[in-house]
Amino acid sequence: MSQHHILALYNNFEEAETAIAELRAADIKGFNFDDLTLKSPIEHHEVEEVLGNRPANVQWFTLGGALMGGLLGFFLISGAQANFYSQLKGGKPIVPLPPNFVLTYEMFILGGVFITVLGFLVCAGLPAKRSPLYSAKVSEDQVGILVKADAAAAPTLKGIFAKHQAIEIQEEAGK
Amino acid sequence: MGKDIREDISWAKINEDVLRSLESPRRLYWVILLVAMLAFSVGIGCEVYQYNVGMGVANLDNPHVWGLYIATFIFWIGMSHSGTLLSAILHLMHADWRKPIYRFAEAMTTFSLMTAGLFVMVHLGRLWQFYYSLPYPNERALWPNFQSPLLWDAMAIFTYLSSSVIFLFIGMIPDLAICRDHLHPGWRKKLYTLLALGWEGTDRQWRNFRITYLTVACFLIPLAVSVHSIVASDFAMSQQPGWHVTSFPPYFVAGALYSGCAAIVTLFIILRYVFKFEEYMTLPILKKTVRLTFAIAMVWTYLNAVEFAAVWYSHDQAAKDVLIQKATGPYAPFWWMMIFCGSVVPLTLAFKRFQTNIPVLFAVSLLLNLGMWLERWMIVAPTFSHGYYPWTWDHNQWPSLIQWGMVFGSFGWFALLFMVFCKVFPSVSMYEVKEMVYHRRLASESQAAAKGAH
Amino acid sequence: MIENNFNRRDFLKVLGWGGAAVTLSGCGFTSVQDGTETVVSYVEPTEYALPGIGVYFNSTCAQCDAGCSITGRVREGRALKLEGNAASSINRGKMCGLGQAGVQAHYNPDRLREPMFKGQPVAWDKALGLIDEKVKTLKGDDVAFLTGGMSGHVKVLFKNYMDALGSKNHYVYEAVSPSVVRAANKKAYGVEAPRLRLDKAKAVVSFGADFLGAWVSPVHFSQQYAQFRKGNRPEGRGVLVQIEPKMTLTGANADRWIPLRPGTDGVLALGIIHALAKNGLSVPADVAAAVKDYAPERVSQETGVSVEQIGKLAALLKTHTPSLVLAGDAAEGYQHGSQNAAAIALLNRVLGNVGKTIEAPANVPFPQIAAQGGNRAALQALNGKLASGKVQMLFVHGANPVYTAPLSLKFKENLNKATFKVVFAHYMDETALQADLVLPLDSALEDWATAVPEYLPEGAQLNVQQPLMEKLHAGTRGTGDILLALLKQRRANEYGKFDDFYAYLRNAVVSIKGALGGGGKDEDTFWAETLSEGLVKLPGSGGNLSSKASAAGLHFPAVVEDAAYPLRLIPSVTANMRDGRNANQPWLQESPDPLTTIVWDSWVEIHPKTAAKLGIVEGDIVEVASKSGSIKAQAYLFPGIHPDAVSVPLGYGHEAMGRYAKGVGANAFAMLDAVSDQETGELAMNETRVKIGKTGQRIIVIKEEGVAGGKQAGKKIAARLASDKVDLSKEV
Amino acid sequence: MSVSNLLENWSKVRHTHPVGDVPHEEYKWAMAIDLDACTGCNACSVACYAENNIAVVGKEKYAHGQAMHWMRIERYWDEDEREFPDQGAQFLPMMCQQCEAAPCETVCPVGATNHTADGLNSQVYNRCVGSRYCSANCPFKVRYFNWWDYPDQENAWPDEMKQQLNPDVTVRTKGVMEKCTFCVQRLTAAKNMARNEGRLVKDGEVQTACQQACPTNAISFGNLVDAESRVHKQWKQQQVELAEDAQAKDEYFTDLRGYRILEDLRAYPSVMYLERVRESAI
Repeated sequence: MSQHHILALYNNFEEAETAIAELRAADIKGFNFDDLTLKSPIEHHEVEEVLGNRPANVQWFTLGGALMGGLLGFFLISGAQANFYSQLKGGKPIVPLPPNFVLTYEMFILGGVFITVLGFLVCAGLPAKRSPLYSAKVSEDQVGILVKADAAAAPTLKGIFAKHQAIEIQEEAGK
Repeated sequence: MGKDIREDISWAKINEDVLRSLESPRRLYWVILLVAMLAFSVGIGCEVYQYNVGMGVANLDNPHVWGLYIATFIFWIGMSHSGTLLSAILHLMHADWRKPIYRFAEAMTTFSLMTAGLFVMVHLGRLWQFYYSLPYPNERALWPNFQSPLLWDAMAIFTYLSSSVIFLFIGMIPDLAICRDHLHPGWRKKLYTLLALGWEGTDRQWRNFRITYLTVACFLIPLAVSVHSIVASDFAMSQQPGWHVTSFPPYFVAGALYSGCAAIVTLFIILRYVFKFEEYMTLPILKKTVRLTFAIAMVWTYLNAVEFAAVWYSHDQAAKDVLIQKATGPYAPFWWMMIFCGSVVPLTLAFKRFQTNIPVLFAVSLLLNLGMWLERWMIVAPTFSHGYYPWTWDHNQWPSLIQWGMVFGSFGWFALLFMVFCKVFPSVSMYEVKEMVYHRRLASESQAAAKGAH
Repeated sequence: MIENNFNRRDFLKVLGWGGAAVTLSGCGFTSVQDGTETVVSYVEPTEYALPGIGVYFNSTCAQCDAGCSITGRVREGRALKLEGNAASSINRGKMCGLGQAGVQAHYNPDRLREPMFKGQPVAWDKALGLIDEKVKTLKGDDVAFLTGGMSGHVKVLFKNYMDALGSKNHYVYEAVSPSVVRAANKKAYGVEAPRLRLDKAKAVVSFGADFLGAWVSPVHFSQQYAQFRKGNRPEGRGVLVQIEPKMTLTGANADRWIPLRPGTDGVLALGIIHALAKNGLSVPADVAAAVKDYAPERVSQETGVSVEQIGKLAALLKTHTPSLVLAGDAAEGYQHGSQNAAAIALLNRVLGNVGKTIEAPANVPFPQIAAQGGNRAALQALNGKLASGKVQMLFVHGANPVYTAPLSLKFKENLNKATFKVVFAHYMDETALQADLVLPLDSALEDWATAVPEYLPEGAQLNVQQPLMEKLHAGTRGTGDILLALLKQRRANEYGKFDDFYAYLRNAVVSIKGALGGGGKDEDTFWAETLSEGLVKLPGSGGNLSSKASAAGLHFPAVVEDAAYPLRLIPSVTANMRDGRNANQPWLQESPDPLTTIVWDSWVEIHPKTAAKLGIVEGDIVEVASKSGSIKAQAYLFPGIHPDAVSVPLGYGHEAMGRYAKGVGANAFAMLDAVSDQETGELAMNETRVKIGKTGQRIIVIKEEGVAGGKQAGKKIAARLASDKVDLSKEV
Repeated sequence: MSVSNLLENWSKVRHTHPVGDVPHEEYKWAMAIDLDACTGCNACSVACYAENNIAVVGKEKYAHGQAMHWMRIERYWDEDEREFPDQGAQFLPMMCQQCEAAPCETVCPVGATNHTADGLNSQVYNRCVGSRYCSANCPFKVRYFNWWDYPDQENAWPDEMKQQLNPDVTVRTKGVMEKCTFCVQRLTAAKNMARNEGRLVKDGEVQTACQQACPTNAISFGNLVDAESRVHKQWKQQQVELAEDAQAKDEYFTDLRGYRILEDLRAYPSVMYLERVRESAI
């Protein structure tokens, strides 16, 4: 069964929201609600409620990254210092803890930030190729709803989009 | 008093206005760029000379081994803190007025850190061996000394700089996508296409974007505090009178935020004019920034007083001598100038009529930064001239033109980077301005609805 | 020490080939790639140049006349550092800064490298030929010799050459020398340089003798001083009182430094005798009669020393016996300098110090090699003779009279009345510039010589000066070699058998080995041991010493004020610069003067009170003008000087000599008035009166001292205890 | 640099060396300078120039405070405003105090200045990048920075004078810090010789250049661990403890005169000074 992509553009978020709500309520054969993507010029917090519980897992990367950075920092530094018998600092132990904690702290943050960003790229699927249907309008002021569905479901979907005053509906046959 | 950003401004116009800043600035832009390049070449020339001949050309001596390079290093590190303040702290506090101006503040953070890094380099006696201070694996198992606050500095600055660059970049991705979508084809479009990473504004992207942005912002705040605390540790961890002060870390952080805010006011005024951002960088925003600056100025003044009082009532005679020396010795004019610029001049900001008076604010912000630069110099130099060991007291040291040249050049380098950035990338965050006006409209509508219901 | 039973000439030849080649390598920043040096194979190392190992050779320091024995560290054929030779009774392994700088005299870049005739380089044969031609045309009396103090076999050759020429005109000149005290000693004790035993004295009262800094034999006296100060010696810690108008290094180390009015030393000495007699010390009747007019009140008025202080001094000297009273530069530099010295000798006699702390020096068994100390009167005598045109030809060695002669003597003009002037020189100094023929000398580290110091602290001692390394410059020659060549011109039959001065010296020393204590040894062993030791201790002692000091004829003129020139100039002899002959050694220029901490320049010491009166502050360029000349130098406000005096260091202000000396500071010799001590005819160094004026310029004084100006800001940095608060007896 | 090494030797690397719980075993070089014997003659300073290849900087650079004298003689006056300093001056030879807990060591970013096992504060010229933090943190200001390329300065070492340079001592290039080393080249040579003979260096076997020159024997130098050494006996007799920031003897009146400068900063200097004595009767 061939898949079709349909992009509907809306002038404002309220209209898009009602369209999504209807799509969610309607049980359309050949269309999985998870295949719906909202594209917007700004972030809408309300989207969570409308789209249902879609996961965001960046925080786990953060946790892992920060812990890894901290541990790496401490053991890298202390491990290096443990060989410092010829680089003694008078009045200080060979592995002094306070300075190492300072550096561990920095490494903790460094690891956290780097891995968070890595996590962001992974979770958000970036960098990515442009999706088949994209309108530059969504980076300006319009809200887009992109759905992927069986060809059979396409007319139904288009109907719903149109009902909610979609400015423009684009369709493309998927591969 | 000027108007704030219109709530009904069309989003397309926001795009159009901001994108215009990438095309045609006022003529002053080119003047600034030219002056910056000239200043930077002066700095380069001084460094080439110093590199070849030796640090002696800076007219430093034993024991007065640190001079303007370190003072200016702290100054630029301090400058960097305002970006984080605006982008991270105010972000967490949901202060939406930050949105039009945080981008350039964040850029300021990045570039002033890069400038600060240069000062560490030019300060080194053997610049060509600077990599000895990096922890790189080598066959001799030689590592830098992890106990040195200078190494903490290096580590903290590296972390801060890379995190700031990342933060700046991440926050700019949606705007880069706008640039990609709306600019004419050309090398810049290719650049934006590459940098936008294929951003489409999907719900998944936005969702993760929000968490990432928030997380990095959360990291940046303690990081920024730690960076300047560590710079303060360069001094506070030492044993020298005038440096060995417990209150130095918060004092440095306050000073950093202070000079950063003052610099934001300066750059705000310049950018507003040069890129015709009157509609976005509005006077109410300026007013808020100015009030923030005033508040921090008072915090700094207080911490200054705390430091003096702590020295004065301690039994540390050497530290007391240094303080007296600052107030009465050869550095006295600069020290009093610092007090004047840092604590007296900001009092003008308490007056409403000055809070939006652009010429006054421009002058005041420059004076504040002068005061803050002097503060750093007054931290570094007098301790050397009047340390523990009376025999080596040296009140005659005066920085050579080479040192001044490099300080001067650093402003050129900073301005160059900053101005080029503002021309190449949108210096006002378009998507956040949209968010701002969107949420304001929602708020005022719901307010109107509530009124209607009554 | 390495056993030196080898042929030294061969060793030097080896070094000449190897040493010069490796001299440049291994000093850190030159590299083989530079191609500036030849790689030397160490596959067959010589016994004496061990790669990487320093070997030590003993020699004698020639930086001043004290005659310290040194041990030079030599590595890869280069002399690197000089250290004291512990075997010498003079310096016992120790050295002063001046001596340390001896290597810089050797490696000095401004050394003369070839003979010069009227400004043009000439070959040695030609140069010596010129002398030969000239002396042939002259009578012996037309030829004069001006030399520094000398001793040993070089002195012998000099005398012999003079004999050969028939000249009796030998002027032995030292610009800075204790010549008046020397004469006074001769008068009082019968010897010029009696042994001074600080180590046995319980108290030392020094009238301006800077024995720790620049007087006679400072390294030796410093060691005695260390003994003297030891709390755990039987006599207890000694007390040092220094009486002088300008604080010297010794004054700075005294328990009490007493500034007295310049020139009144003798009055004070007699006043002390008067007070001692009052205190019950038995004083010979003639002395008591002579000092009866020197009641403390009068003495106090004349000297500026308080009555109380005079009483304290007398009390100290009475309880601390034996004591030692010294007369130094500050006491002798007056028209009545001899009187001052005599009064001080009288004080020693009254205190019974003679024979206890003032002992007879050892006899030098060979008077022809004994030291002949220079004096200032010699220059004046020569100057008179030059002025009258009686000197046709002049040889100058070990002196720089054009620099050290006061301008008022007009020495330079008179010198040019001589038609042929030969100067033996290390540098193109002021005198060499006036010479017709300049003969470049080997440095002290390249040359052979022997020396008998004038001041002999224990037994007599013959010091050997031997080369530590091969010559740096092919065109220089040793003094001995030049003299030998000159002697061969005149007395070929006598000296022809010696190839060089080394051969002569070896022969001369070995031939008297019996008298030198080497009777039982064969010649080679004796010679090798002598070189290895660097000195030979001569048997024999000095015998007893008694004082002939008398009170007769002591008379002190009233101090005459001169309203036009209200201040007294005290030219100071500093440990670094002395008479300026070592001014081209940068270590000495950069070594701060101990008291003012000034480097690389002259200065004028003024008491802050005087300065305030004249409106002078530190760094003002002031003009110090005497009747005979003037200098300009920076003012330094110095509390350790009498308000009626100013002091300028000697040795600066060279107009030639080399890159480190030329143009540094001002020459204080030039402005001295030509006033002499009435008895000895010695130039009275402290008799010059000056006035001071500001020039309006002001500079920052370049000195080691910082803005704290010698204050410790309440910190315990250089701490001090009163002697009654400390128990020294148990110290290690 | 392995973690297992760190964990295995954890207690060892947590020792506070050397003033804490690990005393010096074989050597601890230390000095005692008797200010009563010191006459301020500068011989030590010049000897130091000769031994350690110290550059002569010349008048102009001296004026700029760029002199390199590792050992400087300080001259102090009494501060009671008398008309004349009639009790003389106070001289103090000041050089690197080789502190046991040296403030300079901890702050060097590259670890160019370290503590050696024999208690010296070492300076590794090759490692130094010239941040000058060590000098900034030195209470005594006895560290000297190569502001210029002295070997190439016109009159520091003309070609002839280069031949005087001690091959055992590095000639420092521009941009590195230097300071008194206690003549470490001599110490190393002496220790090697002793080790070859299977023993420790005996007292008097090695002398620093300044000690060797000092005409009044004011400077004694040796191994503080060696109970036979003069320096050990002096420290002991004066009741100065190396690892104390205030000496027990100072709490009550004593007639001893050993002290260390700026002791309360807890740098634990290795140089003990003996107070100058002035006769109270005159």
